[in-house]
This record gives sequence, C-alpha cells and structure tokens, in this order.
Amino acid sequence: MAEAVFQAPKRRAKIYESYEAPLPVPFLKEQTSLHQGRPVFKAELVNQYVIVRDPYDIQALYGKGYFGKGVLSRSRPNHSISERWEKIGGQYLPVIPLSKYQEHVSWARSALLAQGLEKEAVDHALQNLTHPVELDFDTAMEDEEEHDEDQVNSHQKQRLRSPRGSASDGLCLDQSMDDEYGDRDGSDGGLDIDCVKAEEVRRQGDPRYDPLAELYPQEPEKVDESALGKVKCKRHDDWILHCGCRLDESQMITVMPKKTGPEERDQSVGHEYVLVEEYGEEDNGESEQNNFTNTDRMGHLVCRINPFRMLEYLQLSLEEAFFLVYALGCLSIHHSGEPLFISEVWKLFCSVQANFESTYVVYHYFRSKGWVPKSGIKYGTDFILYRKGPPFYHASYSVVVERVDDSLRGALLRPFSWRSLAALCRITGNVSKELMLCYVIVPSDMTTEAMSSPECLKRIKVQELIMSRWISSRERSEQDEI
Amino acid sequence: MTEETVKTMPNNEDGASPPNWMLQHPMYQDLMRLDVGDCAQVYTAFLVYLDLTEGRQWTEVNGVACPELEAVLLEGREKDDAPIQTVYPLPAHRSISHKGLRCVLNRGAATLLCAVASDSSLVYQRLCDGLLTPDPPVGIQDQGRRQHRKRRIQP
Amino acid sequence: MDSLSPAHAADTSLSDEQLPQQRNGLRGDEATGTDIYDKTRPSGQVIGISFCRDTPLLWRVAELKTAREEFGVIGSLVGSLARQPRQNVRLGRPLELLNEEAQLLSQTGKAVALRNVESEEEEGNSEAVQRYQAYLDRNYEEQKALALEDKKAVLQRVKTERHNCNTGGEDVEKAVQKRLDSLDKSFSFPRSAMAIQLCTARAGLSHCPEERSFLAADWPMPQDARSQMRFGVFRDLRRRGFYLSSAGKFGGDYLVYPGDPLRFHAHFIAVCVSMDAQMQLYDILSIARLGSNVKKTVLLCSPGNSEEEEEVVYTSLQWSGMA
Amino acid sequence: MGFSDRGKQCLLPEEALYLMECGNLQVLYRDLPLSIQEGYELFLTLETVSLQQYQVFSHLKRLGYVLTRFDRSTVPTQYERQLNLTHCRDKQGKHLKRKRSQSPTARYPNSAITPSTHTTPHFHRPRTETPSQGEAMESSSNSGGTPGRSWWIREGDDPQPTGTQNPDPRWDFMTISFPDLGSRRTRCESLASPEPSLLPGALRVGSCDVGAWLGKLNLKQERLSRRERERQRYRDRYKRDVNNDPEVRRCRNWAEYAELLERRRSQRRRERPANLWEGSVTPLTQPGECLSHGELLERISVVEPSHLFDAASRLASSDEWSICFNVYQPDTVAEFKKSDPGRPYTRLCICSFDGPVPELHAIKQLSLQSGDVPVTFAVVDHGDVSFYCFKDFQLPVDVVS
Repeated sequence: MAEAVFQAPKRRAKIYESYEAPLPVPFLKEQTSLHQGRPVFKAELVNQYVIVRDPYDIQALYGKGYFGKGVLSRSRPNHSISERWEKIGGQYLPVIPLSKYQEHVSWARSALLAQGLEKEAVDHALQNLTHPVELDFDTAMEDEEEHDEDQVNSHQKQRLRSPRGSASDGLCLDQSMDDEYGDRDGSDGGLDIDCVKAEEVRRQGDPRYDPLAELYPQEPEKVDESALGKVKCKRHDDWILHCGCRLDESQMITVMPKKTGPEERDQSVGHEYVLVEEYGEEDNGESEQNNFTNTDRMGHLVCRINPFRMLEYLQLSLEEAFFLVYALGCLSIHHSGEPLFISEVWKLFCSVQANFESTYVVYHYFRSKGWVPKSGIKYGTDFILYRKGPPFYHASYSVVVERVDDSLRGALLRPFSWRSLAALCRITGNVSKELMLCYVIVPSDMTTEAMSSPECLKRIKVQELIMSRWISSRERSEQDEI
Repeated sequence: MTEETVKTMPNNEDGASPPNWMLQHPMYQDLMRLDVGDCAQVYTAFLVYLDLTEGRQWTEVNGVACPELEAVLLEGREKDDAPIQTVYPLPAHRSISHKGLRCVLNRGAATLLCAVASDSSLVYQRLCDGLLTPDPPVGIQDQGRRQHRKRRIQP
Repeated sequence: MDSLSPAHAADTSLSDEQLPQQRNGLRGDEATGTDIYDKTRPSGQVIGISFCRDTPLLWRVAELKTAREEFGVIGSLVGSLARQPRQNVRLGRPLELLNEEAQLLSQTGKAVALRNVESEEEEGNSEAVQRYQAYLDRNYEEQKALALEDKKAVLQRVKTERHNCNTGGEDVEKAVQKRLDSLDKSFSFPRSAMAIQLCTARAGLSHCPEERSFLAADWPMPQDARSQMRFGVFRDLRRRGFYLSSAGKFGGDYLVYPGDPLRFHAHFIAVCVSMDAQMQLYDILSIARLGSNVKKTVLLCSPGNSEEEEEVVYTSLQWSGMA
Repeated sequence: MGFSDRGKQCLLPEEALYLMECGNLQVLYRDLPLSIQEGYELFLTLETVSLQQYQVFSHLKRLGYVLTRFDRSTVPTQYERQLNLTHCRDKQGKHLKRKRSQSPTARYPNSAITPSTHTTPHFHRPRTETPSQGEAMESSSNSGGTPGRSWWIREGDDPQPTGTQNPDPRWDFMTISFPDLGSRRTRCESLASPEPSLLPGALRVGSCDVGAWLGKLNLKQERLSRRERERQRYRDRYKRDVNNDPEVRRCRNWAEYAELLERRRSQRRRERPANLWEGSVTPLTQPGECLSHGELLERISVVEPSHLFDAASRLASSDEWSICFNVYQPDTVAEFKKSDPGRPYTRLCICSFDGPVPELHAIKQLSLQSGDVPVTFAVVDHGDVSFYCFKDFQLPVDVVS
C-alpha cells in the first residue's frame, strides 16, 4: 500500500516537568476537586492579537496543552525582570542595576502622565512609591557580605542555590554556557530531579490509555523544561526545544530542576519588589556597565518597589484562541471590555489573517487527534506537531496547509514550485522531522456565507500527505553536497 | 454577560483587572504615534522591541517610520558600542517584495527582517546589500571526511 | 551486421583474453578527445550547440573545454561513461547546458545552434558506407595482427615458465612449441570477435564551417519574461567572475561558485525574482533557513528597474543566529 | 531489456540508447553506425521518450535498477482489487506476456539487437505512411515502425479501447452499497428496484421479495473475537455510567439525586458565559462535560479525514501527468523475470524542476492508476535527478486517559 508509515515520535532524553493534563479543561470525574468555579479563562484582543493576562490562566493554558507563548519569553511564559536573584529575609528578590530601575521609573512617569495626571502629582506619587523599603535592607546586607567571602563562585553558587525555577536560572544558563563551560565539577546538585508524585497515575506506558505504549513502556525522566527552554543548540542555532537535538551532558548539569514555591504568589497582582544595585552618590551614572562583570565594584542592594511592572503575558495564536473558544468552550475573548460571541470571533479572525479558515481547520484536526500543533515559523511552515507537548517529545511533523475545492484543484495558499518544495523537504529532513502537506478540502457548493461560520468545519475534509525524498543510491552524500 | 461572571481573579478584591502595561508602555505609545503601519504591524514592532530589550539586552532601541513601506521599523544597538542596526518587523502571514526589502536596506544600516507569528514567536533574518560571502564551514575535518568518502566510492 | 556487434565479441573467450582493454566496446574518442572521423579538429573554434528537442547539448571535448575555459560555462555531464557504466558519480558526454549558458555562448558569437540533420542524400550515403566498410576491413586486419601477437606472447610465456621450473617435463614444453609453430597457419580471428569503436559525437560534414550557415537553426529557446530575467542575472554574475550551476534541489535558480566548481564550494544560492513580485514571508524564511543549513548565503537577484540602477540588484539573506 | 515481436528481438529506444552509451550496442542506420549523438537525436524525440525521461531511466539503470515501461492495463482496477481479482488478473497478464515473448529471452549483453521502435502490441497503431529512413534503419528486421510513433499512450488517444484495456471503472463502487439483509434495524421484506442509471439500457428489474431468504439467515449474536471485545470495551469506556459517579453514589434517595442534578445544572449555567453559549454558534464541548480525554476528542472531531483513494474514480482524468516506468530494485535483478515481473518497487512519474508541482488531484489520480504500488516523482534538474513521493497518511489519535 502506498501509505506512509507512522514514525514513532522521538522522546526527549530528559524531561524536565511532569505531564499535567492534555487540555486545560476538567473531565467529569475530576470535577469535584479541580477547576472549581473557574472553567472559563479570559483573553483580550489587543491589536488583532489574543493576550491572556491573568497569571492563573496563563499557567493553566500553557501547562495543560501548551497553548500560547510568553510575550517576553522564547516559549514558556516565564520571564522575569532579572537573571540575578538575592535572598532577603525568607524571600528571593531580583537584582537590577540602578539604570534599569530608573528606566522603569521613567516609564511609570510617562504612563501616569499619559493618563492625564498633573506632573506634580505624578512626581509625588512616584516618590512615595519608589522609596527604599527599609525593612528588608538589613537582610540584603547580610547576603551581600556572604558574597564578599566567596566572590569567585558567587555567580555559580547563586544559580545553584536559587529556588526559583524558571526564568532566572535559564538566563544564567545562557551566560554560563559561554563563560563557565568547563567549570562544572561539584555542581551535580543541579540535577535533582523531581520525583514523580506517588499518587500520580501511571498513564504513559499503559496500553489501555496510551496508544503508543508499546514504543515507550517507561515513564520519561523528568527534568525542568523551563530551564531547557533557554538552552541553545549549537548545531542548529535554535532552542533545543525546537531543533530536536539531545542535550549533551555538560549542558545537562547546568539545567536546574523546577521547584514550586511560595514565589508563585508574586506572579499575581500586587507590588513587585526588586533589589536595586546602587553605588555611592558620586558614581551613580558611570558604573552601570560594570555591574555584572566587576564583582569588586559590587554596589549595595536597596529594596524598592518596581513602579512599572512588566508582567509576563501569554499570547495565543489565533488558531489556539479559537480552539479554546469553540472546541473546548473554555475561553472568553474580550474586545475593548466586551466579550465576543463565537461567530464574531470567527469572522474577526478570518478578516485579520488571510487563510485563517484553512489553518484553523488543520489546527483543529490535529488537536482533535490529541496532538499539539505549534507555530512552524522556524521551519517556514504553518505548524509543527508535537506529541503531548514540546517538553516531552521532539516535534514529529512540519505541516504546510493547502486548500483545494472538491475537484481537488484550485488556488493554492502557497503556490509551490518544485524548487521551494525541495527546499522545504530538505530543511524538514535536516531537523529530522517529516514534511506533511495538509489539504483542506472545501466542498465546491460551500458558500462564502457558510464559510463565515465555524459550523462549516463539519463539511470540510482534510487529506494528510507525507512528502519524502527517496534516495536512489548510496551516492547520497555526493548528490547532497553541503 | 458582564465581566463579573467570567472574572478570572477571585482574590482581587476590587474586581477590575490591572491595566495592561503593554498598552501603557511609552515605547508602544511612541510607535503608535508614528502613525504609519496598521496596528498589527505596529504591535508586531512592539513585540520585537520587547524581545530585543528584555530578551537580548539591546540598547537605544527606537521606532522609526518608514512611509514607503507603511511600516514602523526599529533601530538599536546589540551592545552599547555596536553599530546601529535596523529591524523590519512583519507579521508572518504577509508577503514582501524585493523592492520593499531594498527600501529598508537603503537606509544604510545593517538590517534584520523579523517575522512574527500570531503567537508572538519570532525569527530574524539578516539582510545585506550585495553579495555577502558566507562564513567558511566550521569543521575543516568535516570536509576531509567527505573527500575521503568520495575517494572510496570511485571504482 | 550481427557479426559486427561488440556484444558478440565479448562472447568469444579468445577476444576476451586478448583484448581486455576493449572488452566493453570502446567508445570512440573517450580517451583521445577526438573521434575517429574528426581527428584534426582544432580547439578554440566556434562551438556548435546541438539540441535534443529544446535542451542544448555539447558533444565535442574540445568544445567542452573551450566553453569552460574561455567562457566559464560549466554545464553538466549527463551521459554514461562506457568504462564505468554502473555509477552516477562521474558521467560523460553529452554536456547539458542551461538555457542561459547556451544563450551566453551564442551572445559571444563563438557558438552557434545546430539543427539536426535528418536526411542526407542517397549518393553521399553509399560513398560513406564504402568508406566505412574499408575502414572496418583495415581495422580488422590490424586487430587480427594484434591478436596474433598477443596469443604468441602468451604461449611464449607459458613455454618460458615451464622451462624455468622444469616440473612439467619436456613433453609439455614441446607441445607448446608445436602449437606456437602452427599458430601462424591455424590462427583464425573471427570477424565477430572484433572490437568496434562507437563514436560519441556525430561524424560527417555537419561541422564544416561552410555548412554552418546552412545548418544554423533558429534559437529554439523560450523567451518569456522569467527566462529573460534569469538570463540577465546569469550574465551579470558570470561577468563578475562567478561560476554557476543549477540549484533546483536547493530551492533556488543557481548555485554560485567563487571559482571553478571543481575546486570550490558554492557560496550562494541565487533566487531570481523581479523587484515588484510579492514573496511570501514563509518562503523567504524556509530558503534562508536552508541556506544556513548548507552554509550558503541566499541571494535575491532582481533586474534593476531604472536606467541609473545597476543591471542586477543583489540582496544577501542569512538566517540570523537570533532564534 | 527488450521484447520480441514476430520473432524479432526489439529494443525500446531508451534501452537501445542506454546500451549504446555503455558501449554494449552498435546501431546501424543506413549501413552506417550511429554515434551516440545521433542516438540522442533520433531516439529522443517528441513521439518517443523525452531527454528527461531518458535521464531518469539511465540514472536508475546505472544503479542497477530494472525499469520497464508502465502499462496501465496491467494494473488491477480498484474494482478488481476490491473483489480480490488480482490473482486471476495476474494469470491473464502472464498469458498475454507469454504470447508476446515467444522467442528465447536472450539476455543482454549476449543479444544482438536491432533497435526497433515499437509499441507494445495491443497499442500498435498502423501508420499509412512510413518514412524511408524507417526501412533503412532496420537492415535485419522489417518489423516495427519508425521513431515517429506514439510511445506514451494518452487518455483518449487509444484507438480501440476494449474491456481489459480500459481499466477506468465507470461506477464508483465506493458509493454503491449492497442491501443489508441481516441488520435488525432495517429489517425489510422486499428490496426496492435498483437505480435505473446503474442498469444497462433495456434491462428492467422490479422489486424483490426476500421474505423467504430472511428465514434462512443466521441472525444469532455474533461471537466476538478477543480483539473485537477489546475494541468494544474501549468504546464502552466513553459511555457514562451514573453509578460510577461518586456524587451520585452519595445520594441516598431520589430527592437527593434530583437535587444534585439541579445543582449541577445551575452550576453549569453559571459557568456558561452568554457569549459562548447563547450565540448562534456554541462550543462543541463544555468544560467538565466529558468523562475523559478520549470522549472529548471524539466530541470535537468534526473535521473528517480524507484518503487518497476516496472518490478518486469520480475525478475527471487528465493527461497532464502520467506514469512512465515501473522500477524494480537492484537486489531483485537475479530473480526478475520479464514474463512475471511481480510487483514493482515503485512507479515513476517524470517531471522537470521548472515544471509545476502536482496538485492533489494529480497525486490522487496517479496513485489510483498505480494501484497498490507507490508513485515516485523523479524531478530532473539538468541531468541531476531527485526523487520525491507523496504518501497517504493518517496521524494516529493520541488519547490520554
């Protein structure tokens, strides 16, 4: 039979997080305990893009089904203001240079001014807000002393000690890859891997639940994905999450386990406290550049409130947003404060993004097969498909969406030539994925009016085709000159 | 249906969501004030701005209007002492002509084209006038191996 | 005619032993660079481009050399090598030219398109047949003499060996000597065992300069906007000293080499696109990505719009490290 | 290589040219040997094989593959495949073949063969006018024609289509259903008369009483195999059993149960924002409504998959794309028999890098034509050949319980 064989998705060597749930909706049997009273998430339409702002919603949407991308992050929404964190009292706070703090103050000022406030009132308000928070100051000093004792390793120690999972460590990692590549003895502590919770049901590997169980009888190892998200692959100049490479061991030990802790709290509303690294009055302006490199000139840390807080938001692709709205009924999209009806959302998205109808059909199709489609922009395609989610498996397919009518001809969304198709096929092969062409077959009697409602999905078919290259001989290496 | 019913933050007493800092950000407002480009393109430019400043520590990043392209461009430095570069942010579903790209290039600075997907994933391409020779292959060793293989195949 | 076939020749063990170098049927001028009817042809002459339907081909070694050395026209060899017919790594003539390459050659005035000669006059033919028969006879005699020499040499060697090691005794040595003596009389070299040369390039009159105006064909290549654009880019890059070959598999129009492709890797993947054509951003992303994977720069090439601009405008496109 | 016709060994033009190029064949034309160049000019013409087709042919030949010309009539039709007629079909094909190659199959390179430009016999079309060069070329064989003959059979070009040679079924057997007499649901005593459009002109068929038949049918409960029982269990998991609901179990009487239902209903109403649930379009599922991931996926699976073979027979055919060669792998060469070639490894459709990419329509049509053998596109870029295939695929559903 001329049918493509299903290639087992490649599981990542190390998994940095546990699998929460396939989708951000509760199932009936768990209803009593989970998701109480909050089944519907909220998103806003900002300049034709869909933004989720509530930290709880962000966690739920990304954590269960890997929807969206952090606007300040590469993928998982885990940005934080600084890569350096210091312990103050019982809490870790981010350390930022004074210049950055001043920048935030000026942003706050212009934001307040833009709201039409009097200049004096603004200054007054800001002054109150930006006063050092004296209470924490002493502990900050303590911490600093500790630094002086052990300056050489301070950077590394911080990183290893830091209880904050996500962003801070990830960013450190980026640096350390270059600076401290060889220096990794004694830092095994970083590999503490979260144990699978005892009560967690073993799903993967159980053939009753997992259709691919025979291929992967074991539960994957768990490693912190959020940190992994910041690891760059040397081979593909891409994030290791995307390119499909293995993490090598030297990189592994610098990746921190993800820990949950009380700091989840300060993700939500309220003031953000930062430690501003300040110098004597006289050298305020000039020494900023040296802050990170010159430990001798370490200033003292002052705890202040960040007057312009940039919370991480989650941006959903239009397809993701519409799926949450229409298929799962768990997202309400607001536009200038008003919640939008489903048909309105559909029409709006169709007008904003050419071919939205087609790309949505394909997105919906693969989601309803339990797979996770993400943007394929890095490979020049519409989607890449993950099994379970980016932390667990390498993407298996790179998907191009095409649209045809009943006669299977018709205007192509992306008019391919053999040249462009060959290029695409090659890139996809290079990153060990398969190229999938997805034809959205729209009945020719489907009117434009019918297409203006998502109900049209029920009459549309999808043809999946795998395009592959056949190598006629062992001379492949010659033909494939670099 | 009011906001109250779908309120997503029960522990927030006053019930109103905090304002969206993105819309209040002075850079966003500056970009909007340039008054070129549709709002999707301008917002795209702002996302790129955030990526450059927050993710990559670029400095002196500013918006510039490019009326020919009806688009907002960004200018900035990768490091403090690095030369100025121009970035052309564009939503990924758009198309572009060579002429359009030349428009940005002709500003004289090194140029990056940045494609932004609707979930804010972004990808940068470097553009240069004329013929820019690629970096030589990193592994000389690599080449040796290939030649060796070639020799072996010859009968 | 059957008896002339080289396949038969290979069937006979005798010829197998004796003419090992010709066993596969030697193809005309593979080794010498000229074919049997045209040995005196000087190089540096006008290049005759023949067409297989509308694909331009070069057939003569001298012309291949001229095209490559004087005009930087590389083409690609597409024919089987008679000596190594079981591989695709190295191929032989004909040399297939890109349409742009043929066009470039013709613009230099040093090349001309030849049309296929379908029918030649009957009298000319019978004369040629006679010439060919005479050639065959001559060739047969030569080969027969050579075969006899070889056979003798073999027997002689056997004899010497026997003599030296003294194991077989006198009888064997004598028997060999006897066969050697009778060889001159008994030796037969069947006509069917003869090796024949197959010519690669066409023989005959068609390449005489005076015939050329008669044979010169209309330029049978399409001249739409796209091929004109491709030619403009090709000519300009060639003028800048680059060598070009087709880049279909790399998603572009040409692979651009800084020197002869035998010695250099390609630096660029040239994509010909008109200034105003809208390209999908996704297409740009994918080809730039491919470029970075194969360590080449993608080059957008467009003919300039106005007079004061350069003939072709180039923009380099590289996947940036900023993922 | 080659075939025999009326006692003569003939070669196809691509075969002759390839042998010439390898130095294994000399071709005489008007008593003079042809050069390779002349071979290219004479054998590769509009009516025979294109240069690109030849390049693909010789590329694969050089690697040891066996290539034969593709003949549509040897591929069982979809109908034949459905009825499992392929076996009989093979026999018939063998029979045909035997008739064709009666002469001993002389194996290359022993065969001395005159190139003869010849179509396979049943597509042979006599030509009234034979250019003189034709005869001159065949100094030892008068059979066959000239290079000026149609090699590649095009749709509608075939002068005398007969039953076996026109494999296009006119009916779409996918859409014609057999009456279901065993089903309990549609128990009927008589069958309506068949759709007149499916019947030959004059034939009239009335309705049919099947009462007597039904008595003979075995309508006992089917015994399920292990695999089928498994499948049933899997299906049953989606069925909701109220007794498994812990909250329901906690109810001690009907009143409490009614109260629970009411509570849930009101809760659901509270959770149902108007913009989602009171518009013209409502969501496919509601959070908390489905029992499991599997059920949820089933509920939202509204987009239907399509298969390459679906409805392909209804498509208008076109001659823009055609299959040229059957390819057999090199390691099968030893056992390869022309009389019984077996199932090809793949079939080739040849195109140029400058040409168009096949639309879904073309891919579908070609795979239908090719039957159960995959179709590969050989794309030629100035002598350089790349091969691409488009294969039907269905991504499996991945359910997390």
